[in-house]
Amino acid sequence: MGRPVAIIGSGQTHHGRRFDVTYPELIKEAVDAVFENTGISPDDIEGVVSGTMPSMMEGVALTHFYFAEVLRSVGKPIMKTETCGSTGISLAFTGYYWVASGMADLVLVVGSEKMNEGDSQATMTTVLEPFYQRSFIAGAPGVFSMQSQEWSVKFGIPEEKVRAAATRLSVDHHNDAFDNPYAHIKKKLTEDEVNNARIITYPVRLWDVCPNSDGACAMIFASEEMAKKLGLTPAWVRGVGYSGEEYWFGDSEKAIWQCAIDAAKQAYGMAGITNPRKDLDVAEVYNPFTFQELLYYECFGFCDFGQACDLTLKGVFSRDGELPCDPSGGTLCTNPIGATGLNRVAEAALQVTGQAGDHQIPGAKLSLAHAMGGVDQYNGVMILGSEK
Amino acid sequence: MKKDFYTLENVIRLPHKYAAGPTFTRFYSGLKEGTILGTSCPSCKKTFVPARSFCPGCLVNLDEWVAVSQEGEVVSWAYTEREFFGMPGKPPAILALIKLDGTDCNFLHLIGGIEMGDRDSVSSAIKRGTRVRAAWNDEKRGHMLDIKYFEPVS
Amino acid sequence: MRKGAICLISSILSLSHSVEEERVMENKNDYLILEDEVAITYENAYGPTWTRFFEGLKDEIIYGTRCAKCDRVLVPARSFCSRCFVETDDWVEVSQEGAIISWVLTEYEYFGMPTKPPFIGALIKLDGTDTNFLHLVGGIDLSDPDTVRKTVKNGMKVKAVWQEEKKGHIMDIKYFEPI
Amino acid sequence: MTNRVGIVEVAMTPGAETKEYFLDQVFKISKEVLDKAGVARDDVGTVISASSDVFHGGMSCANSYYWDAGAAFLKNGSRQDGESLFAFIYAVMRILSGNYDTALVLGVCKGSENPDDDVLTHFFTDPFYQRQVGLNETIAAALQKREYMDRFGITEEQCAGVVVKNLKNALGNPYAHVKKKVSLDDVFASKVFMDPLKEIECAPKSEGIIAMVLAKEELAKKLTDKPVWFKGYGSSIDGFYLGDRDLLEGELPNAAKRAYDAAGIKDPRKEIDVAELCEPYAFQEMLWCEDLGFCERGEGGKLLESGATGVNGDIPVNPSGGVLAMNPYVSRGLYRLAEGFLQVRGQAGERQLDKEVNTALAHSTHGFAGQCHAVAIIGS
Repeated sequence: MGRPVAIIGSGQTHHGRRFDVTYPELIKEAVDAVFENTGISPDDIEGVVSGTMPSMMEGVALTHFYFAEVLRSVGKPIMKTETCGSTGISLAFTGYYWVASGMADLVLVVGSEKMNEGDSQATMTTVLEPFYQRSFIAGAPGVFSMQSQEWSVKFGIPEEKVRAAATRLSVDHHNDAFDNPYAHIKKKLTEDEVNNARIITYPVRLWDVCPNSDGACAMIFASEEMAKKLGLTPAWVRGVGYSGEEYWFGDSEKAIWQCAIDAAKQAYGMAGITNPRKDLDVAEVYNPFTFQELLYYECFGFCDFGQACDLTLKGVFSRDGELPCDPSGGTLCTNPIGATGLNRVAEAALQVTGQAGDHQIPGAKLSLAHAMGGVDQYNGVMILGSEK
Repeated sequence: MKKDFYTLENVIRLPHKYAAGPTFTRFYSGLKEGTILGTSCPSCKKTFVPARSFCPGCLVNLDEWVAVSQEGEVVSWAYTEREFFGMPGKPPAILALIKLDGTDCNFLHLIGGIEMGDRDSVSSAIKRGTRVRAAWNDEKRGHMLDIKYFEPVS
Repeated sequence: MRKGAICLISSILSLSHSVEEERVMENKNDYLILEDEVAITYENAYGPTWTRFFEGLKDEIIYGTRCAKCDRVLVPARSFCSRCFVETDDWVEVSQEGAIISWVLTEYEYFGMPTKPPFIGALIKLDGTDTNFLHLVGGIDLSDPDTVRKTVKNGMKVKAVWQEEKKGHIMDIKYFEPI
Repeated sequence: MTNRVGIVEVAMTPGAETKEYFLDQVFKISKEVLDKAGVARDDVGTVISASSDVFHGGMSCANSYYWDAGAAFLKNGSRQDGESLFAFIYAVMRILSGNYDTALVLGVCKGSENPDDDVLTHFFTDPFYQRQVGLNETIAAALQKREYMDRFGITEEQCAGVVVKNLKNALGNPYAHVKKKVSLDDVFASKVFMDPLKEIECAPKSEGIIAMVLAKEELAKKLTDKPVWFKGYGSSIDGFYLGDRDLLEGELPNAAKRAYDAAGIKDPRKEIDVAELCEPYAFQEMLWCEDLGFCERGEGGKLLESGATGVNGDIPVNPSGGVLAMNPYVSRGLYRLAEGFLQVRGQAGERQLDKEVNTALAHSTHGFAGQCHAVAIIGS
C-alpha cells in the first residue's frame, strides 16, 4: 500500500444532448469547474490523465491530441487511459497510482464522452471481432439481457419479482436525479409506465436503460502533504480493485460474476471492509441497466446471491435505506461513457466530504464507486473515506 | 510449407454528427460570406484563426471577433502528386501553413493557382515567405473549402 | 497484401436544431451540425487455428480444443487456454447438441448491425464442452415475442442446423433449433 | 524513491507482416516473456498494456480483445492508448505505489491488419478544420521538415544520411522490418512521397507485439542476475492545431528535462551511452537529438555528419535501425525501450555496441510533428 492519496475536488458538466458546444468546449466546462471549485491554479498541476471510451465513437482517434489545451495539459506530462466502459474508474486509478507512486503530488484526471455525436450501439458492435461474436451480440442491451436472464434463472427468482425490483430501482433513480444538478434524465415515473414501456431486448424495457449523454468529469488527486497544504476537504482513497475476464462472452459465468466479486474483494481488503452493507454508508454502483444493478448488489456482498430483489423491494438500498445506492440517479440517468465511471467516483467523493447537496446521505463516511466495461468483461471498484 | 491463411475483410462504418457549437457556426457563416473570421484574446492580445471559443494559451473565453486579412505569408508547405485518404480534392495538391497578416498563428489550407504537376516548378513558385491570398469558390456552403485555395499574390 | 481501400462516404453540413429535451439551454440559437460517416477497411488474419475451425464448419464439424492442464474443452477451438496459460493442440470434434444457458430476443435494429432482427442470440453449452458457444437459436416462429418467450427456456436442448451452401464462416451453422 | 523498479525480461515479435492470428501472437509473446522471467501467470501482479483502437484491426475498446490472451484473466490491469511508453510508466507507478511486486507490460499493434498509418492518423484531426483540409501525420511531418530545412539549413543530404545510417544498423537487427542496404544515391532516387519527404524517409507500417516483465527491486534481483533499472521518465504534450505551434520548438525538451532530472543526468551527451529514438520521418532524428540536448539547436545535421550518432560514435542513436526500419505505431516506444534494455544487458547480438553501455535513453513520439513525446532512462 502506497502513500495516502486524496481526491480534493471535482467538476462535472451538465449532461444531455450537448449540441450547443464542441467536444473540447464541453471538456473545458468540467475542467474549469474543478479549478473553480478548488481554487487550485492549473499551473500547479503536475500531470494530466485523459480518457474516453472508444475514440471512434466520436470519430476522433487518440483524443488527448484534440483536447490538449482544454485539459490544461500543454507542456505537461500526460497519460491516456482507456478500458471501454470502465474507462472512468480506470482514469481514477491512474490518478491514484500516479500520486501513490510518489511521482506527482497533484494530478488532474478528466473523462469525457459526447455520445450523441456517434452511434453507441454501432460502436459497441466494433468491440466484437468479425470472426465470431459480432454476428450474435446486439449491442449492450443484448449482452445485459442475457446476463440478467442467466442470473435470475440460476437463482430461481420469479420473473415478476425481478421486474418489480427493477421497476423500483428505475422509479427511484429517475426521481433521485432531480436532486442531482448534473443529471441528464430526470423523470417522475409510475410503476406502470416502467412496466409497460417499450421493450428494448426482453426483459429490458426503455426505462431500464441508461441514456446516451454528452458530458465530462474532472477530478484532482493529491498527496497527503499537498491536500494539507491546500486546506481542502479530502476524500481519501481507501481501496482500489479491478478485475477482468475472458474476451469470449461464453467463457465465464456471468451470474456469479467473478471479476465483479474480485474487484470488490481487492478494494475491501485494502479498506479493511468485512461487512460491506454495514461498513459502507453509500454506494455509487455503475447501473447502465436496472437488472445489472441488482446483480451487483450480490457480487459486491451487499447481500447473498438471490436476495437482491427482495431487499430492494424492502427499501434496503433506497435513499433512506440501510445502504443507499446511486442517490445521484446513477448511470441509469446519466451516461457519458468515458466519464461515467469518473462521475461515480466524483459522487462518492462528494458524499464522504459532505458536499453532495440535495442528494447528500447524512453523515456518509465511507463510500463505494464502481464501473464496468468490455463485453461484460471488467469491473473496477474504489472505496473512498472521510478519514485516511 | 507455410499455408497461406485467409484474411477477413473488416469494414468499420460509423456515422457521426459533430456539434459545431456557436464559434464554428459563426466561422462557417463567415466563410459563406467570403470572410475569414478570427478571435482575439483580451489577455495575450493574440488573434487566432480559425476563430475559437477559447485562447489556446491563456484558456480564457474569446468573444472579440475580427475579420482577418485574406493575405499572408507561406510558412511551410508540402506538395503531393499522390492521392491520400481524406484528401479534399484530386492530386497534385499543396497543403500549407500560412500566416495571415495580423494573426498570431498559422492557418492550414491549400495552395493553388500555380502550375502544378511538376515538383521543380512548384518549388520555384512557392517558398517560405511567398505572399499568398485567398481565392474563393463561387458557390459557398459554409465549409473550410469555400476558400478554394491560397494563390500567390502577383 | 491488399492495403486498406478506404473512402470517406460523405461529409456534408446541415443546419439542424439543437433540440434540448432534458434541459433548457441558455442559448437557444441554431448551431451547425456536421454530419459525417466514415468507413475504414481493415483486414484480419485468421491464422492456423481459425482456419482449421472454419474449414471444419465447411464439413459440418464444430471443433474445440482441450486444455491438457485443466481438461476443459474450449469451443470455438483456440490455440491456448487463457486460464492455465498453456498451448492447446488437442483438437476435438464436439457435439452439435447442447443446452441453452441464456438467450435474448433482439427486435430492434441499429446502424451497422451484422445480423438483421428479429433474432435470438444465445449462449449454448454444447454437450461435453466447458465454455458456452455463442450463436443463434432459430427454427421457431419469431414473429410474436410472447410466443417466443413461452417457447425458449434456459436449459432447453438444441442442435445445430447447417446452411446448404457453406463458406467457411460462423454462419455456416444456420442456427440451433430446439430438439 | 526508496524502492527501485527493474526490467526483468522482454519478448517481442519481429516487425514483418504475418498472417498469424492476432490473439495467438499476443499469447505467444506474453507466455515467452513470463517463461523467460520465470514468473508464473498466477504470480503476475498487474498487467498494463498499450494499444489504440484505430490501430487495432478495426476493434474498438482494444484491450477487451486481448485481455486474457495477454495473461490478464482475473488480474488487475489497465490500458494506455496511443503510446506504449505510457504503459511502461504506468506499470512502474503501480509497482512504486507498493500495491504490486510485478507487472507485465504489453505493447500491441498488428500493422498488417490496418490500412496505412496515414489513413488512421487522419482521424487525429478535428472534424471542423484540419480534417476538412486533409491533414495526416505525413503531411504534418513534411511541413515540419521544410521548416527545418528553411530555418536551420538542414540539407537533403543530412536527412538521407539518417536513412543510410539507420537502415544499415537494421541489417544486424533480427526484429527489423525493413532490411536493405541503401546508399545516399538510393535515398535520392527514392520516389517523392509528400514533398519534401521521399518514400524511404518515411517509416513503414509494421507488426509489433512486445511484452516486458517489471519487478520491484528485491524481486527483480531474485529473478535475474542482470536487472536493468528504471531511472527516470518524462512526457509532455503540445497544443493541438498545427498552425498554433512552432514545429521546431516542441515539447521534447520539456519531456527530456523531466526524465534527466529524475535520473540525475546533467550532461546527457556524456552520461547517456545509447539512445533509441522514435523517428518515423528521417529528419526527425536530428531534430530530436537537438531537443534531447545531444547538440545545440540547428546542429542536428552536423551531429550526424560528425559520426557521433553512429554505432562507433560517442552518442550512438538507433543502433537497432530505429523506427525507420520498424514501425508498429503504438508499440514502437516499448521497442525502443527493449533495445535500450538489451544494450545495457549486453544482449543486443550483432547490434551490441562495442563500448560498455550503462545508461540508455528510449524516446517515443506520437501525434502530428511530435505533438506528444515521452522519454525513459534506464540503466545498470
